[in-house]
Amino acid sequence: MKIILNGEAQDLAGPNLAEALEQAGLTGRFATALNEAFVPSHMRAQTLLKDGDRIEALSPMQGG
Amino acid sequence: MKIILNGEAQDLAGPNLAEALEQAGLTGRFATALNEAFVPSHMRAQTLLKDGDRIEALSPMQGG
Amino acid sequence: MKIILNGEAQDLAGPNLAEALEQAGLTGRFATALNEAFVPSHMRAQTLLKDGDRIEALSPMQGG
Amino acid sequence: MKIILNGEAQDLAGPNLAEALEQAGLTGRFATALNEAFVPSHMRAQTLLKDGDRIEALSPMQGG
Amino acid sequence: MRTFYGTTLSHPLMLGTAQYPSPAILAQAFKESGAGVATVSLRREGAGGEGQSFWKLISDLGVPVLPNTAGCHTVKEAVTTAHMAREVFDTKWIKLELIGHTDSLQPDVFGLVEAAKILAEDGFEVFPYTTEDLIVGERLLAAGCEVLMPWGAPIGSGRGLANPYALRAMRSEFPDVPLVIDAGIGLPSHAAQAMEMGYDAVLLNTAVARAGNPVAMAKAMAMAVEAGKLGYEADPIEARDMAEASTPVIGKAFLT
Amino acid sequence: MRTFYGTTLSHPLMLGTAQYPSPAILAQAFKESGAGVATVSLRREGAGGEGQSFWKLISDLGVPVLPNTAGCHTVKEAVTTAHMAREVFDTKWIKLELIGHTDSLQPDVFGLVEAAKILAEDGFEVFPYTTEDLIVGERLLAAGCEVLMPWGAPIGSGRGLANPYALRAMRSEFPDVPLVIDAGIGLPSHAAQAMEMGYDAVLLNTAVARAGNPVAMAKAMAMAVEAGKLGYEADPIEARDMAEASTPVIGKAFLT
Amino acid sequence: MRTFYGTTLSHPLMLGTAQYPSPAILAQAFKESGAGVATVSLRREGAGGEGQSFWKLISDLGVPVLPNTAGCHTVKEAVTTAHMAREVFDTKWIKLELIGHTDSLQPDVFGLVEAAKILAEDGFEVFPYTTEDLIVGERLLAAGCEVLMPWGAPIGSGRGLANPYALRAMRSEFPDVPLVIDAGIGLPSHAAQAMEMGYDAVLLNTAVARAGNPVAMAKAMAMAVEAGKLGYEADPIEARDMAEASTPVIGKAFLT
Amino acid sequence: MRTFYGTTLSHPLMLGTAQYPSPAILAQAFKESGAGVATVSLRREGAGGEGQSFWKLISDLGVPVLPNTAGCHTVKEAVTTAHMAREVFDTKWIKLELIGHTDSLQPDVFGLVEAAKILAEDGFEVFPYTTEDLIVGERLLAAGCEVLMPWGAPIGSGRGLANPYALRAMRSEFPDVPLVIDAGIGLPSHAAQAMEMGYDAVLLNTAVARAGNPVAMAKAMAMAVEAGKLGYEADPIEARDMAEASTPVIGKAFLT
Repeated sequence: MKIILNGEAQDLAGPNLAEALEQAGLTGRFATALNEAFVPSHMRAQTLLKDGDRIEALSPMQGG
Repeated sequence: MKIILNGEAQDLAGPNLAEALEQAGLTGRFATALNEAFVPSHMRAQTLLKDGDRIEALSPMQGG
Repeated sequence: MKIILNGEAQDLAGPNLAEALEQAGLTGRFATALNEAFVPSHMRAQTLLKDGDRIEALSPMQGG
Repeated sequence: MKIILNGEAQDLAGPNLAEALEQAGLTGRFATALNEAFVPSHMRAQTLLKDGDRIEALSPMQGG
Repeated sequence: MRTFYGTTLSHPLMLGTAQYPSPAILAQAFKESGAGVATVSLRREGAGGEGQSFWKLISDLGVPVLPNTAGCHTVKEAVTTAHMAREVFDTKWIKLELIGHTDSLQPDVFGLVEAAKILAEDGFEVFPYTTEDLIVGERLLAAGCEVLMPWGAPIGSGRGLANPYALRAMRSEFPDVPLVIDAGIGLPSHAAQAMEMGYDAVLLNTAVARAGNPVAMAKAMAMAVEAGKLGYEADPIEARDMAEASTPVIGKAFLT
Repeated sequence: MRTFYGTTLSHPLMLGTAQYPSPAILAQAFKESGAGVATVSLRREGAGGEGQSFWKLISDLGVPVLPNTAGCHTVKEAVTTAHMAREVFDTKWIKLELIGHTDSLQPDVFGLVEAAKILAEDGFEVFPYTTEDLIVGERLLAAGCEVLMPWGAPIGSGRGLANPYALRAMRSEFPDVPLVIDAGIGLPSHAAQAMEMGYDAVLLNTAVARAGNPVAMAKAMAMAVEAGKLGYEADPIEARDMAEASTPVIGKAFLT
Repeated sequence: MRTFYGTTLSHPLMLGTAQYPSPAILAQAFKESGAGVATVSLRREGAGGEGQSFWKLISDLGVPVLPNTAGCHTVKEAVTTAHMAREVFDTKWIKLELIGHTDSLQPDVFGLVEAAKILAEDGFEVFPYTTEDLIVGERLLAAGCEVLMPWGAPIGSGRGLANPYALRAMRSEFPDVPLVIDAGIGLPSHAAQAMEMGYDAVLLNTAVARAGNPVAMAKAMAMAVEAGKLGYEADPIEARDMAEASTPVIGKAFLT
Repeated sequence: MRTFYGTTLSHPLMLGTAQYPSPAILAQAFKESGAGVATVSLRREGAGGEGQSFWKLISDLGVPVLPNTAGCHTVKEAVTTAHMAREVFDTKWIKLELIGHTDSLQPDVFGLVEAAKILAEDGFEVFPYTTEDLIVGERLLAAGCEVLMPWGAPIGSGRGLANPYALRAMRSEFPDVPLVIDAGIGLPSHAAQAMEMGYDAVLLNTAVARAGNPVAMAKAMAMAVEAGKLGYEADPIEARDMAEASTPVIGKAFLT
């Protein structure tokens, strides 16, 4: 299905958030939000995706 | 009945705000509040008082 | 003779400062210095010039 | 003879500055001025005193 | 030209009426200064009916009256006071003071915005006494205020502008909004500085009323405000690091 | 009241005559501001006889003329220029400028004292352009000066008073000497501040002549100087750390 | 001694991690300065997996990490970002930035208080980036914050403390609350001044990362912060108007 | 790198030795701060031979000693004192103080230049306590001085730099001359500021000796001076009017 991941449209099978992230090749340390709502890592597997969902996967970065 | 007028207890007959103010000898330019709520001058006559009511009658004064 | 008047070489007959200034066409309100020394206006006529003398003739001007 | 040493009148035999200072019991590290003029230490012995001379003998002190 | 709810002031000095040695001196201070607005308040009538004579006095000043809600610490109190003021002084104008802190008398910006909204919706023309906070300013405008009155420094402190940098930013942030420096002025140069920054008016009281000679100080403040305004409009020179001769160098004599 | 060599100025603003867009604007700037003194200089006559028309113009201003020795770097040069100025402008007054440094145009205090002595002994009434240095000030007074003109900031910089602390000390050091802030003023508030410190006059030029609207700025500076003077005389309030309510607290209603 | 949610910092300098020429220089800046806290953020992972290497880098710094909500303009956005940060950085600490204005990056004090309440109730230890407004400070404390971080000046401006007077008032208003000057620092003297006012820490980034030599500037800032803290604790002399000889007058020779 | 008559200081803090609670505290202040120079004076020996024990104490400090001519009001007095100091302290260095004014203890720049010339010709290495006057500075250099020590503010006032603008101009005017801010420092941030302006050292005494904890303040001043120096060398960012985000904007999540 069509998923907007970090602002870019991708075609990901899902069906859940955990697998979709894996399909997108995301690894390492990051946190996720689905449709602007935080999804804790332990909830990713049980969070099902639907077409058009928006995922943000954020990593540590420089900050002031 | 007992009325607190500008912070001081007075015995005023009433029955309404307009008459009570007259009984208290208040004249000239002032605005009134009954129990911390504004009462426009044209409403004073039809505003009945009850024992223990608090009246504020305020006049023009210096201000910064 | 050769006279430097206000920084410019001129050929003036003289013989004195007063006449030299007249020959240079200087009129109106100004003060004079000869070879960097002040010469009061009443002394101009009796101040003889020699070749190479430097005259400054200064007029009123804007100032801060 | 009468000598003003550091602002105080004293009776010192002299005859020279070096001996006068010794008579006054001054020891250690200090510099001397006689009648407001500096006298180097090596000149003290050959500097004769006269009655009423003013001696300053100054030592190291706190300063800003 | 920026107006105050459609009113053009006769003079950009807004002058308080409190703390003068006498009513006569107060009246003369206004007369001599030509101040464009008089701020007033509401209090319980005194035994001698001072309120009535004061009303007479300010009516004779012939300038718009701006009642305040001085001393109010809650929205309810400020709103009620505003209503009473509107009736007594017969004006829609209200200087909205909502004090949040006793030592600094600084505005409670939360209650301020809330009260401003209530009053604006009720037809008041609100002059909010606020800080230099730009976001608060935006909220006040959104609440219906058409004037902002940031403080220069705490009321009565006479310190002058505590944060000119932020006040300058406020001026450029709200180019179309009438802005008034309210409180903290101590000297004429402070008032002039406020106007040089492009502010539209200055509101002060203590600096005049508590001066040794209030009438003279009122006049001094009025002149300073005008001077600052005129200077701002005259497009001042830029400050520069190095000197530049004013007297022309060209034509200088050679005398050495 | 402090006078300038016996002369009481009609106005405490001393205004320069250089750098104006036109003679007409210069004349109007003086007219509108009512400046009390006009500073001028001496230069080689131009082709068009500008000097003569300028003389006419300043004669018509009807204010005392203060010629300067602008651009002079040596005692000899300054003294000669002063003599020439005395004859041309027919006045004993001389603004003694002895420039010691090209970038800052700051006075050479050594040459200044020397030249001041020579000129004072020769009957001049010297207005020395000096620094805030108290010792230099004492030397200038000892040399015969009866006026001191410390700089506010470098000429033409428009920065305002660079060292108010030292200028305040100078005022209290010389209570009986007429003191003028000369140079560095950029805004009306700067001029007002100088007078609030108790100075007797302010001398400026560039801030007015180079403003977008010189006539308006001249007026603004004149008003600011008056405002500062009036404010100083009116005995201002002391600045304080904490706030103090201006509106009376007594009689405040209970509305919560 | 004031602690940050029970944590005593190893050093009162809180240093940002952005804008350095290279990760190596960033690491060295922390090493040389001994900064006590590292601020970080959350962003979308880059192609090269920079996020993972950055995580490694800051883990090795061995100092507490303070994630921020930089760039958030709404409460919702800030709260969500805080939750994500808590998971990624495994800390309850959050530097709550709620930007209200694009040019000044000044905090939106309304959203700030709201977001702070939500986060505090959710177990976060909130470090709010706020203004010098005392009422806002009270609201933030009431919302559950145990630290306040007023700005010195706009982020990245390097201007130093824009309103020392108000910041001083804030310190005395909240004697028991850890206070941090956050943003606006440009020079070591600015950082020292903040600590001399009794602040508990200084948070800065641009002044170090964008300096010609970030490592040296980091060290300079660290020393300045310590110097200011030490100076504050050492009970400084009062500033005075008049001079006072340091060298003893007694015992002075008579040599004239 | 600028040296002081060929000597490179171990530390850019020059510390006075007067007014400490006790000799032990004085010694510890030097030890803890690592100050690079100790200033001293000459006085009549006390009954207890304090001079001799003081000599022992400062000899043990292991830093160059800089004797002063504090309290001298005439050239003759200063020159004689300098000669006596050279013999007692066995150094060519002399801090030339020629006081011209009792309240401000400001230097008499006329006598200063004269005395400097006499002493320089006599082989002294003169450290003149002067003002920010550029012309005086030039005269002192011409007189043989290879160091200039402008005041920050009057001795013992603790006010910090009264005229940073002029002091900055002095630094750029004399790029190759070692410059020391002498007197007026009250807080570490003042000392840091002086070094940030590119000055080579700071000389202070009262701020340390009269602090509640002189040892701690000495250390604070030493750190502040180093911080300012390091910051200056690290090429600081320019102050700017508008804010600029430190945390990167790119990669920011979309969460609203």
